[in-house]
Amino acid sequence: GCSEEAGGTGGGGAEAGGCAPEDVVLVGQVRNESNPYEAAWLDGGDAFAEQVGLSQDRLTYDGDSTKQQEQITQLLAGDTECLVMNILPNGDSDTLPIVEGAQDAGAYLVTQWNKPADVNVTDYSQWLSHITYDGVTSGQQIGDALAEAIGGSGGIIALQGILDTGAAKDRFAGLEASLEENPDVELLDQQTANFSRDEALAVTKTLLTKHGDDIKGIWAANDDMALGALAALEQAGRDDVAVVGIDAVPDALTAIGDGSMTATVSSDGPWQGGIGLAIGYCVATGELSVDDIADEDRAWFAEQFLITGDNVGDFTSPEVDAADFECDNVFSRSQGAIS
Amino acid sequence: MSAVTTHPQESPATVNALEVRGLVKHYPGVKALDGVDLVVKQNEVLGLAGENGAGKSTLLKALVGLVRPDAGEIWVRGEKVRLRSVVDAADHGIGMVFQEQSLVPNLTAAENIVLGSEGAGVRRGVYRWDTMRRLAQEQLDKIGSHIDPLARTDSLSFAERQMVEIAKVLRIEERTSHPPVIILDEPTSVLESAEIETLFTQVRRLREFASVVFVSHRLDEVLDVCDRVSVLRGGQSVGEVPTAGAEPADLHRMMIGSTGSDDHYHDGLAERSDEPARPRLVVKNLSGRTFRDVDLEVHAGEIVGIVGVHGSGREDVCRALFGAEPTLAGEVTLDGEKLDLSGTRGAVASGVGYVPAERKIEGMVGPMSVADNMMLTKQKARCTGPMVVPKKQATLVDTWIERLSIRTPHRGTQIGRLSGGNQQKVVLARWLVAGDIRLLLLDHPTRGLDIGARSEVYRLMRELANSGVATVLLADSLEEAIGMSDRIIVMNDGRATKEVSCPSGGKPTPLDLVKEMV
Amino acid sequence: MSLLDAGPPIALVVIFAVFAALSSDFRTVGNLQNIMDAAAVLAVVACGITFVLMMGSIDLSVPGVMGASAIAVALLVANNRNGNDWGLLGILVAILLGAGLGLLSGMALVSLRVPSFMTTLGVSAVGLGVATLMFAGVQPNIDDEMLHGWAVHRFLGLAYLTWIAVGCVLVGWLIQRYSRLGRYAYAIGGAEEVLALSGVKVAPYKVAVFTLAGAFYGLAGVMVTSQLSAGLVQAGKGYDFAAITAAVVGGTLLTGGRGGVLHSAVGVLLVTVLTNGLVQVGVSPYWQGGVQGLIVVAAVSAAVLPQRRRNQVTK
Amino acid sequence: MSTPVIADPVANPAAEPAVVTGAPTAAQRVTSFMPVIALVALLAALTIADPDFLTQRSLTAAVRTSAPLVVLAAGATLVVLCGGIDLSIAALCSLSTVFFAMWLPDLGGLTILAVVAAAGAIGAVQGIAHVVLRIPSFVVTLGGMSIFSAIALVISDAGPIRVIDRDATAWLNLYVAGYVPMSFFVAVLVVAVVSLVIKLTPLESFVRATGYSESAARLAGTPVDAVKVAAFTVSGACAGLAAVMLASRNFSGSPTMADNLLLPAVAAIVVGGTAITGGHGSLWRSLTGALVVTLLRVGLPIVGVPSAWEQILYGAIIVAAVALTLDRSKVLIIK
Ligand SMILES: Nc1ncnc2c1ncn2[C@@H]1O[C@H](COP(=O)(O)OP(=O)(O)OP(=O)(O)O)[C@@H](O)[C@H]1O
Ligand SMILES: Nc1ncnc2c1ncn2[C@@H]1O[C@H](COP(=O)(O)OP(=O)(O)OP(=O)(O)O)[C@@H](O)[C@H]1O
Ligand SMILES: [Mg+2]
Ligand SMILES: [Mg+2]
Repeated sequence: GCSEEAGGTGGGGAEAGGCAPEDVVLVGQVRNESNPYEAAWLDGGDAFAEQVGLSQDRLTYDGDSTKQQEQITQLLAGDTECLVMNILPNGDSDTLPIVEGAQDAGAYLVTQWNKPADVNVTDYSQWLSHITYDGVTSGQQIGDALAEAIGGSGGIIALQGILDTGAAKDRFAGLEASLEENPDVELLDQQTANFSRDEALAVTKTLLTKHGDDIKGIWAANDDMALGALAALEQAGRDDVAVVGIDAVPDALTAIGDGSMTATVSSDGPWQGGIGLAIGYCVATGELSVDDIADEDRAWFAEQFLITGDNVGDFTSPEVDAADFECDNVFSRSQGAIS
Repeated sequence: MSAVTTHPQESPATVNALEVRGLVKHYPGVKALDGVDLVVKQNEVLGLAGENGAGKSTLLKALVGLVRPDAGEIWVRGEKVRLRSVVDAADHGIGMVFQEQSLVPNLTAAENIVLGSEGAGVRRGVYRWDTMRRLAQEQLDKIGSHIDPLARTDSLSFAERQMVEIAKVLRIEERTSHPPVIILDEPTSVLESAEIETLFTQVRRLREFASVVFVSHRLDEVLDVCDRVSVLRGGQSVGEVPTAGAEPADLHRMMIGSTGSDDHYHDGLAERSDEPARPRLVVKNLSGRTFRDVDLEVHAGEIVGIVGVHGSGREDVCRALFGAEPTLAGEVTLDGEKLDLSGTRGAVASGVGYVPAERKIEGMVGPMSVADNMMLTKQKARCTGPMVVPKKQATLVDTWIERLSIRTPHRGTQIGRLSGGNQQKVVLARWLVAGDIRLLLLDHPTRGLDIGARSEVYRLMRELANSGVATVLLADSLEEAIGMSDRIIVMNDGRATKEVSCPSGGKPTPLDLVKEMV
Repeated sequence: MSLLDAGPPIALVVIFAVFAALSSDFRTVGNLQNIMDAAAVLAVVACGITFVLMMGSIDLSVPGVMGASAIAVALLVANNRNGNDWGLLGILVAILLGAGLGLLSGMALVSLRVPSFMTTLGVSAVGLGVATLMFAGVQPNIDDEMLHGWAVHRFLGLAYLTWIAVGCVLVGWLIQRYSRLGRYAYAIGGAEEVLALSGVKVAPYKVAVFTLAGAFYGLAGVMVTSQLSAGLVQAGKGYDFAAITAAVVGGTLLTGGRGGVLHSAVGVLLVTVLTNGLVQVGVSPYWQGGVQGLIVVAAVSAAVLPQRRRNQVTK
Repeated sequence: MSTPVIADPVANPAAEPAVVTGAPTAAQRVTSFMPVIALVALLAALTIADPDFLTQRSLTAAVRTSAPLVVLAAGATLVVLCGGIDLSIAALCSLSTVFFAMWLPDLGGLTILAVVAAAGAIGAVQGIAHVVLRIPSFVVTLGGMSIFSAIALVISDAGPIRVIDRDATAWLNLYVAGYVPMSFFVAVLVVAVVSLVIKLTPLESFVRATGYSESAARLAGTPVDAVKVAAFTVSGACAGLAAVMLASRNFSGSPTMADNLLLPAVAAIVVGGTAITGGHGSLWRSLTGALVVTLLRVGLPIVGVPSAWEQILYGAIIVAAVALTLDRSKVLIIK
């Protein structure tokens, strides 16, 4: 006959707070360690783990949704009682199965960036929090910065991210909002370069020949693509085009510092790597109770900053600040609930 | 072993070019060589005869280092050697033309000729095309071939490729200072008479400075070109005969160990009913890429041969009738019904069978078993409903293995491991297992078959004809065409130019036909 | 030249003409330069992979090899991570690293007798792992003027990198036509067993071909680093299938023994013109991949149409 | 028409006593078990690295995880056995997850059948294109891969589609006999049924003959084209079934969901010991191969191998596994 559960054990939300600090298992999972942002994220997780005298298991899944699910399933088939997971789901659609898995297994989960809008964190007891940056705002902020840089009028092109991610869509929506505000800025063309520096280089080169001098600015949905666009501009011998991106990766900050790039928006990788584990750790050890977390802290936008030539100096070396991870401080960067 | 001590290596004058003693080679289930002895003297052409599967190719492959014998010794010019590879053998002056063609199709003829021993043709890994062309031309000149050395090999005809193979093996001469030993494994099976003559001239020239081992299933050829014949049977040497005064029948007797029949075309079996049967196959104005307006009628129970030189288009007509070659115009009916020639399936369903000439590539599926190969076409014969019934298959296959005396360890043996002749019998059996064949198209069905096997195939053809099968035969030789056919169509440049009646007792001579062919 | 050889160039001309007719942006000199520049890296990869395909093998190691050499070169020339400033020598070492990984594929193929499909897939993973180890979480950016200049400086309207690619195609063609290695690679695809019967030891040539191919991929990794001024682990992402597509579209058969470097070069141009043209014409980004796939299939079927035969084997 | 009568052959003087049977020798038996040996060895190694790995829960999770990969690989194995390759399986699987999510609200319980049928039909179209246009399967399916991705992007509006109604696939999350995940059970069932159908009917000869030597098969009157189209159809249908499993596991369909499963699926086939050149191999081998690949994908990170080393180990181990499993007596030339 068939049964609902393999082998009996597992299941059911463990009573919050039952774990001794040394029993807590910390897991951070990102796409890969071969890009600076995500590597920094995992390093942030390590920093937090060290702070509480533990170590973090670093998992990567090569940007492969299936592999991410497989790893999580396997992880949850082990000992889950004091398991804390800080996860970067590959795409919106990957969040729900992770959440349900954690809920069934009783592991503590914090997710970041990707979540379908109609899934509510408050419906789950093990899914402690979802943190993201407001993509619409960031897309709009850099759009505005770009418009300003080109003097309020002229043609721009947009480099989109991986088309089926929420981040790409939100950021582009932000650009569209910015374009409404700046009616003289014209979107000449938009192509996807899949968040990739290499693809952005090729696409930008083509768009540069297509639109030539009409292009006054390039809006990129992340810094990697912005850097690819910068390379293309250099190879085309163009230094009159403003470029904006999102993420504040070190190379982009350097480029903003030397004036070749206009603006980016900060995403604080090391903080993100630590904060998810911190929230989970606090709940697991009983310093924080899920019921006590305010609803607006269950799914929230983290604080972000527009970085331009004026303030770039403040961001060049992101440091983890141990104080951010104190249990009564973990929601301090909240800009409010995800609407 | 006393032979070692009595070996006459001390007197170089009489030293043998090559000597083999007690060579043994086992394959799973087969003792391919069972203590073979062989002596090749200096400056002689030694014939090697034996039935299919007697072990000839295995023995010869051992002589060029491709087969590692399990036991036994090989002596070259009085020196005991261990041959590990083709290169090793070539260094000892032994080279071979293989039974199955072995050229690289997408290289030029020149490259194939010098392959593996480019010498001055390649310096420091860089090709020198002019030198290479010259080197190849030298070899081609030796055999009087006019092939362009820079032609791609796959653009050459079968016979031209065979010439390239021979030109290639003659490079052994350049390799050693000793008189070489050149081994030819069935070099004539794909050649035409004029080309065979050229080859024999060459073999006789070789005898001046080299030794030659020559294998052919055409015993008259063997007697013609060789000085001496050594006979193998079941992996053992059964004797030697000087060719002077010997008859094919003598050799045949030694090969099979008993007296064979002289009438190997089984003319006596031919039954001609006098009642005017309706023609079974009617071909009207058939045209394709290489043939045009071909008309052909074959009656039930009739064997019709088609003869013609290379490029006459007869192979393509044959393939077209099986739906394996596109036709441009014309109509083909079988027993009054239109034959579907859009693919091979239609032909097969109507009871047409085809045995292709290139057995290795087109005839059989090498890694599959004898049974699977035999049942490939007539699946129904081994099935009940949609299911294969192993018992039914076993009985059927074993019956046919026995009927055609196919020499195989087991029905489950990979067909690729059988000797060429036995492979061919399996391919033939494929069309017979269901017993519903109406028209059989045979393209060189006896290529590479020994005289006994050939005789059996002939008898098989006769019996099929007698049971009402219509047969179209593209024969291996004119003699075969004449011996087997009731009627012969001559094709020339893609057209059927002449029909020669060929009844038992009133056969034309090969010369009559040759006149029509050119 | 057979019809199979003529098909792809004709397809190239036709596609080029169609885009030129459809888009005025497409038919500018600037865009032509852009197409040539955009084809450079793929052309170098295709040069390498062509030799492997000619043998009838396949090579999926491109992403790993390119990633490893891209990071290696970024760490060896003047960069932001360490004090190295090896210049040309660094580039050479990166190419050698590529060759070394190619050697690994080849050795695994001939010594373990594992099909190239698998050895190269394995080596790709190994290459990515090595690259990730060297990457160590911090993006290496190059400060080397020469390497950086390759992407920026132009000669006769084309970037230096493009000339390097042209040089690679030329060298590849010479190897294919005038070296024993090239001809044997071709022959191995034609009839490997025959080479053995002729006393040629095939294994060393196979290993050499994979090594040569690895060197080309290594160079391609260096070129990507030059273009982006940064060493990326993902430098070779997607180039494996792109290069195979280009080679096949150009008339190289996956079964081996047919085609060559020039064929592949035509294929590279065809693929690049398509990518560029679709953007120029303004096809929706959603559809671009699909349209490209459709045209590739159509181009290949048009190319094989004239030489179709009954009973021809298509794998 | 009667069977021609053929006289008994003349006595065969040199005939050796046929003591050999067609049954596989001991050595051959061992080679056919090699994939299982590789699997066990890998499991042992992982257990040594982390003793917690060898628990019933962990193994259950692993086989459950492997189900879609098993189904994908099993389908594509048929195409590989016929001498071709199907590079479109992953993209078709992604497209099918979108179909599934889109159709579920309307079709309810019938959706599974509809998706499998649609994917099978799409596979058939590729097969027909391959045999009619005579373009290599590599090219057809490479084209198919990008076309299916594009279609999936467009119809899904480039985003995931949620599966709200989970009842239709709830049965996939049950356990057979308490321990065997239903999805894995279904995967094994598919392998078993397809294998049996092939084994017990002439299909086995058709498929192998086509894979080993297409021209010989065709000239023997084997329905080569039909067999190939059928193989592509089954491959497509399997991609559809895998999609149902993935969509039910992820509660959504997405245009890129399975894209990354292509290389693992092909790796599974090869690791199982099926010859990529066609003819030799089996679905069972691919099942084992898929388990090996899954263990590598999930096992290495879980037992704590760092990311970079994980890739290096993955590369080395799959090559070693193939070195172990490939039956070289059936594959003369390794390309
Ligand atoms: N590679 C092999 N594996 C197994 N058995 C083999 C192999 N090669 C040859 N044999 C067997 O050894 C025996 C001798 O074969 P061989 O090819 O030497 O015969 P042959 O005299 O050349 O025949 P033919 O005249 O048909 O060419 C045959 O029974 C054959 O089946
Ligand atoms: N004179 C020559 N100099 C250099 N190479 C030659 C010469 N002649 C022939 N070749 C080589 O031999 C091969 C076969 O020659 P040919 O021109 O007949 O073939 P092909 O059908 O054009 O083949 P491909 O198009 O692949 O080159 C060529 O590929 C070429 O590399
Ligand atoms: Mg022989
Ligand atoms: Mg040419």
